Amino acid sequence: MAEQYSSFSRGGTGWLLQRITAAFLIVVLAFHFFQLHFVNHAADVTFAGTQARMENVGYFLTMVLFLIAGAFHGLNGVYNALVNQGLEGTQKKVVLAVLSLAGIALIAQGIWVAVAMAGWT
Amino acid sequence: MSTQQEQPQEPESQEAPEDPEMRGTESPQQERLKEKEQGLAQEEAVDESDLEGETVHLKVFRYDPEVEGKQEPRFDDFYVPFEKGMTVLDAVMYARDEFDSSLTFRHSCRQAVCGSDAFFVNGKQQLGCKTQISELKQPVRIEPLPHQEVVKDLVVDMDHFYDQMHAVEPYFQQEELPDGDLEEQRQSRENREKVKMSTRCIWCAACMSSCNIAAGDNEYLGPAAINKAYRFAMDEREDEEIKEHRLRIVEQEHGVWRCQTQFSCTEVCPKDIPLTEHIQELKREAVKKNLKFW
Amino acid sequence: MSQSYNRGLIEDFGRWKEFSAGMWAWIFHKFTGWMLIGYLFTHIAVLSTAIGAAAGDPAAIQQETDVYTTTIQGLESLFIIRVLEVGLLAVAVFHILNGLRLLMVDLGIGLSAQDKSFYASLVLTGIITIASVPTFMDGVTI
Amino acid sequence: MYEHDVIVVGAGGAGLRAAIAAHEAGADTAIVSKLHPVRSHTGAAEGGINAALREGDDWELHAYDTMKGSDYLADAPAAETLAQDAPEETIQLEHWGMPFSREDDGRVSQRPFGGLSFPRTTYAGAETGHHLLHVMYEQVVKRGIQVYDEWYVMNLVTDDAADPNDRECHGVVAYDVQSGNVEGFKANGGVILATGGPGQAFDHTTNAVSCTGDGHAMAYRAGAPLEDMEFIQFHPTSLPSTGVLISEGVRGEGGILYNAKGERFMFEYGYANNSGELASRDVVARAELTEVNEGRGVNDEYVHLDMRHLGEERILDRLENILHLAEDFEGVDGLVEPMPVKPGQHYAMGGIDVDENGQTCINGLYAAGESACVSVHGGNRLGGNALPELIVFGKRAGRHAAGDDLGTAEIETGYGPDVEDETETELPVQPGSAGLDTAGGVAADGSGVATETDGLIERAVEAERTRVDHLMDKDDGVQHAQIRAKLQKAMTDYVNVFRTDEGIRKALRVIRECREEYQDVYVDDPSRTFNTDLQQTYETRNLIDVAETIALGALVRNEFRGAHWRQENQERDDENWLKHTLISWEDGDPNIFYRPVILEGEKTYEPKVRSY
Ligand SMILES: Cc1cc2nc3c(=O)[nH]c(=O)nc-3n(C[C@H](O)[C@H](O)[C@H](O)COP(=O)(O)OP(=O)(O)OC[C@H]3O[C@@H](n4cnc5c(N)ncnc54)[C@H](O)[C@@H]3O)c2cc1C
Ligand code: HEM
Ligand code: SF4
Ligand code: F3S
Ligand code: FES
Repeated sequence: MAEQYSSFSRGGTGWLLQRITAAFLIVVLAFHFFQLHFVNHAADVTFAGTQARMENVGYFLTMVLFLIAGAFHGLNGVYNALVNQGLEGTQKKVVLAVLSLAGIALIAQGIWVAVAMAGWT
Repeated sequence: MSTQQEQPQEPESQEAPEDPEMRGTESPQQERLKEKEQGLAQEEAVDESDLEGETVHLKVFRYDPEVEGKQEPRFDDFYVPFEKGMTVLDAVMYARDEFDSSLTFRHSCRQAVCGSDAFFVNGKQQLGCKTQISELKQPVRIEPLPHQEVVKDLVVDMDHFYDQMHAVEPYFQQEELPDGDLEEQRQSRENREKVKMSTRCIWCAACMSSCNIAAGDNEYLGPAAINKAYRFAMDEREDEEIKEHRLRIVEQEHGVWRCQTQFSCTEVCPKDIPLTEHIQELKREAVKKNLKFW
Repeated sequence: MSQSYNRGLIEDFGRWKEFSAGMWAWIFHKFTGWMLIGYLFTHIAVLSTAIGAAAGDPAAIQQETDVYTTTIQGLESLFIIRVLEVGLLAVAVFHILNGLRLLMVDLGIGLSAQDKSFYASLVLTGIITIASVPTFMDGVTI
Repeated sequence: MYEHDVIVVGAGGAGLRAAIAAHEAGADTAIVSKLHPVRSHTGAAEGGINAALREGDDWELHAYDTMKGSDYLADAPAAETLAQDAPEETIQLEHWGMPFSREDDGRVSQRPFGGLSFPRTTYAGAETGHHLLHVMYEQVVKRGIQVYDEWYVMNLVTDDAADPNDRECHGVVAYDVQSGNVEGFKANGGVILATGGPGQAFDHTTNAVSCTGDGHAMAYRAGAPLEDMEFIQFHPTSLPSTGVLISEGVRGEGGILYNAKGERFMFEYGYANNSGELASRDVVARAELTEVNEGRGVNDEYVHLDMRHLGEERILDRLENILHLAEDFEGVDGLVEPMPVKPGQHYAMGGIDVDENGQTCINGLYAAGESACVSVHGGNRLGGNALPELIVFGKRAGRHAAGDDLGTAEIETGYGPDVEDETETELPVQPGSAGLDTAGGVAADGSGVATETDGLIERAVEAERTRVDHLMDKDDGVQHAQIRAKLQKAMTDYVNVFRTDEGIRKALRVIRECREEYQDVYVDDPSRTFNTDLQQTYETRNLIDVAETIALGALVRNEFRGAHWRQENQERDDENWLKHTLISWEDGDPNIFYRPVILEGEKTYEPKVRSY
């Protein structure tokens, strides 16, 4: 009974991270909505405006974290939902792989976009 | 029904019960259930006196793999004379004894302790013997528990449920016992109070039947088995190591993480066990245990 | 149990009329979650025009004629997009509120009020959505 | 055919304890039960387990209380064994994790109970039986003991020896309820019957629908006598529609019984001018029934138990659960209206005649629990004495069947030199077999001498298959439910708390009719799958046999002792009746005889007036 001292077991980590990202998302998502619909109207968004925001390193990092958290939270949520519906074996592995790839792609693309917005290219 | 104790205090004693457990103790759980109960009663109750001398219309699910005409499931109608205090179980027993002796269902104690007669009554998992006909809308639709295979009429296959119950090592495992003749292990009142609700499970499977997750994932331990694990994991008489072992069982793939806090298990449990609460507590315990060694 | 009768899918969702609060919450949360992740992908796709804009003519950016600006403003000028945005807000608000509810449940707080908090999430979502309609619909013509 | 060393029939407290003991003694053990173990009626027990655990108490006091409570019809060695072993067995349950209620210092709680000289009833909330049953089942799971659940045991397999004392039990015949297959179970060591009470012989009982006295009837027909069957405990306050118990606590708190005319009959009609509602159980039960019989019952059926005057606050504080019981099972709100109550059959003191090792006179056949009569309870069981009986004697039977040496038993079983034949009472009808229904063991088939065990079992299996085919193939006739209802009604009308010579004779006549009608019984449900119709038809046959022994015992015992009251002789008659009533089947021809009570064990128990 003495092995397995360090790491989380799979289910537990995913569950905990889902909650932690959720807690984080509440804050940033609310901020995001306010920023882009109430403070600045979405209709008035221009590249220059976007760039002005993105150039701020703090904002940039927040948005990247927002993206990572959102992607993880969303895709992990989807994965769990599928697993809960009884996904098994290879199917499950395939779904996990596809979702992970999609997530990585999404994040990579997102970071690229953000970098472009900040004008650091 | 909001009580910490279904049973009469004790049939035997000549005196009034002394200990608080024998009386009603108020708990949030109880209050919640009381409200639930009242809500239900207002919604559905038919004034009992209106039913006096009337018949109750039952629609009962019928299926038998062997009998022609019953292989394709159907609903049969029964009209049973109403009597004051009649329960769903009384009604189906009447229908069986008077109209159709092949009507099949499990039942035994008639007092909500044997857990044999959980049915799907008007769309909710309930114990037949604990459900008053007068509180139900008519016609009363009675079906076998959903999510379990039907063996015949209202009888479902319970094997899977039993397997899940057995999967959590549902037995006390403390090896080291107090020395000396007739020495019991000590347990604080608080600790017994903590596990009390969890020990009241009668294995009726209503909870498991109501859980969508259990329906989707056959290997999911299900609320009753997790509650059983809780009963031991939280019992201070077992050593810390055994508790860890137990947590490891429930935090497996198909264990506590599967629970999506749907609460339907808690809502249908005839013994008012706060199942969701217990499951959530185990999730936190499991996370805590894992964090400890990080 | 080869003999026994399995009632199939009807078990799961054929009985939606009989679902209780916790189950509806679960279904809505799922639904909104999927919408949100779907939106996240689209959102990044749309924003990807920024790459083109950044690589393009800086003058266009000045005149607000770069792809990014035109795409977004073009989209925003569509009534349907505004409606969808309100929908997105509703979805997000519900998911957030119910997400909060779920986080509380995870912490073992207020379990006995779980149905009430679900209804509260619904009502609040409604209020917030309606309240934000003017802002969202600002400056769009049908 | 299945084969094991020890086969335990029944999975209530007694059966599970027996199986664990046999397993621990090294025997390959299997449990065969018509219900899944956790469905057994032991789960309904509430009050607690009597055991002398604490300073100031000792087993001798417990034994003394038990003997006194039994109205001196218990056998001293039995009562002493119970009292001596109960503490260890109770602590064993604790060590298995049973969630007993606790004191501040963390030790198990005990409470006072009627008839006990020390508060020695160990309890787990108001659901002691539930916990006992589940804890024991958990231990069975832990040990991996084989359980054949939802297998209905139809009969015992014994050989042909003419004298039951020479007979041997080799196994049982059972059918798998789910599939309908009839199979043989061979027991190399022994068969232990732990099938619980026969409460369904009455139409109003606190017992479960499954308490049909199957073990009683099977042992009886195999040749083991039934002992003291006339002693049935009735509880005065059970709900009319279901039989669910309303605790004595209501009366303890000041609840009042009223008849239909609104009279407080306990005083008004002088049943108990001093203690009124708080008079002892049998007195109250008889009073209620008298009211009903004399036309002052509500709906000609029950009386009212009123607690409204206690006030909502007090009721909620002390008796809240009663409100829920009345609401859940009777649809009555105890705060607004009085609760209907009537006497209900509660417990059978008698049972299969066994010694302290659980053995019957038939070799290899054991019985334990409520189906057995060691006899610990004699004429009246004390509250909290049945659960310790399950674990103490369940364990002994299990060990003995597995071959452990428990020493020679002091209690005799079967028809032997110490018995006295019944000669005086003339019976109104010929009891016993009504023709077709004679099959006891294979013996009674008269199908020649079989020596080889497997052959014996095969033939017994065949006999049951034939019986099933017969019942299923028959297209019309009488349905068991009709017969059962008639039997139950007769027993409740005539062999209830209130017994008269004439009434019992009427009951015997009805029982005879039931037997004759049973010849024409058939099973309507054509399916082999989960055919409860078939199972209940079997059970009804057992009920007829058991009911008959109850009525016969009640008829011959013309005295008032313990729970058995006779109008003709309302006194305890120690001169003539310090003896057990035994009835044996004798190939379909019931024979009644008596065996003296053993009042001398390690101590001597002088009959005294039973007053508290
Ligand atoms: C409401 C109530 C309250 C009580 N309270 C107390 C109390 O507080 N204290 C106390 O000491 N006693 C109490 N008693 C009495 C006590 O509970 C019972 O006497 C005791 O539980 C009987 O246990 P058992 O193991 O003999 O039988 P049961 O628990 O009835 O088990 C019988 C078993 O036999 C099986 N079976 C029967 N027939 C067959 C067959 N043909 N084939 C296969 N299997 C079969 C059944 O499936 C079941 O598993 C109470 C009784 C009642 C009814
Ligand atoms: C703003 C704050 C948010 C909170 C508080 C929140 C909360 C939660 C929680 C607690 C869960 C887990 C439900 C469970 O396992 O029982 C969840 C699931 C999910 N979330 Fe979020 N979430 C938020 C934002 C988002 C965003 C932005 C997305 C999309 C990118 C998203 C997509 C999902 C998805 C797809 C699921 C899985 C749903 C399912 O079970 O099918 N969430 N959310
Ligand atoms: S937890 Fe409740 S609903 Fe589930 S099996 Fe146990 S008693 Fe039944
Ligand atoms: S219904 Fe199922 S999802 Fe969890 S809260 Fe109960 S186990
Ligand atoms: S019959 Fe036992 S729980 Fe309903």
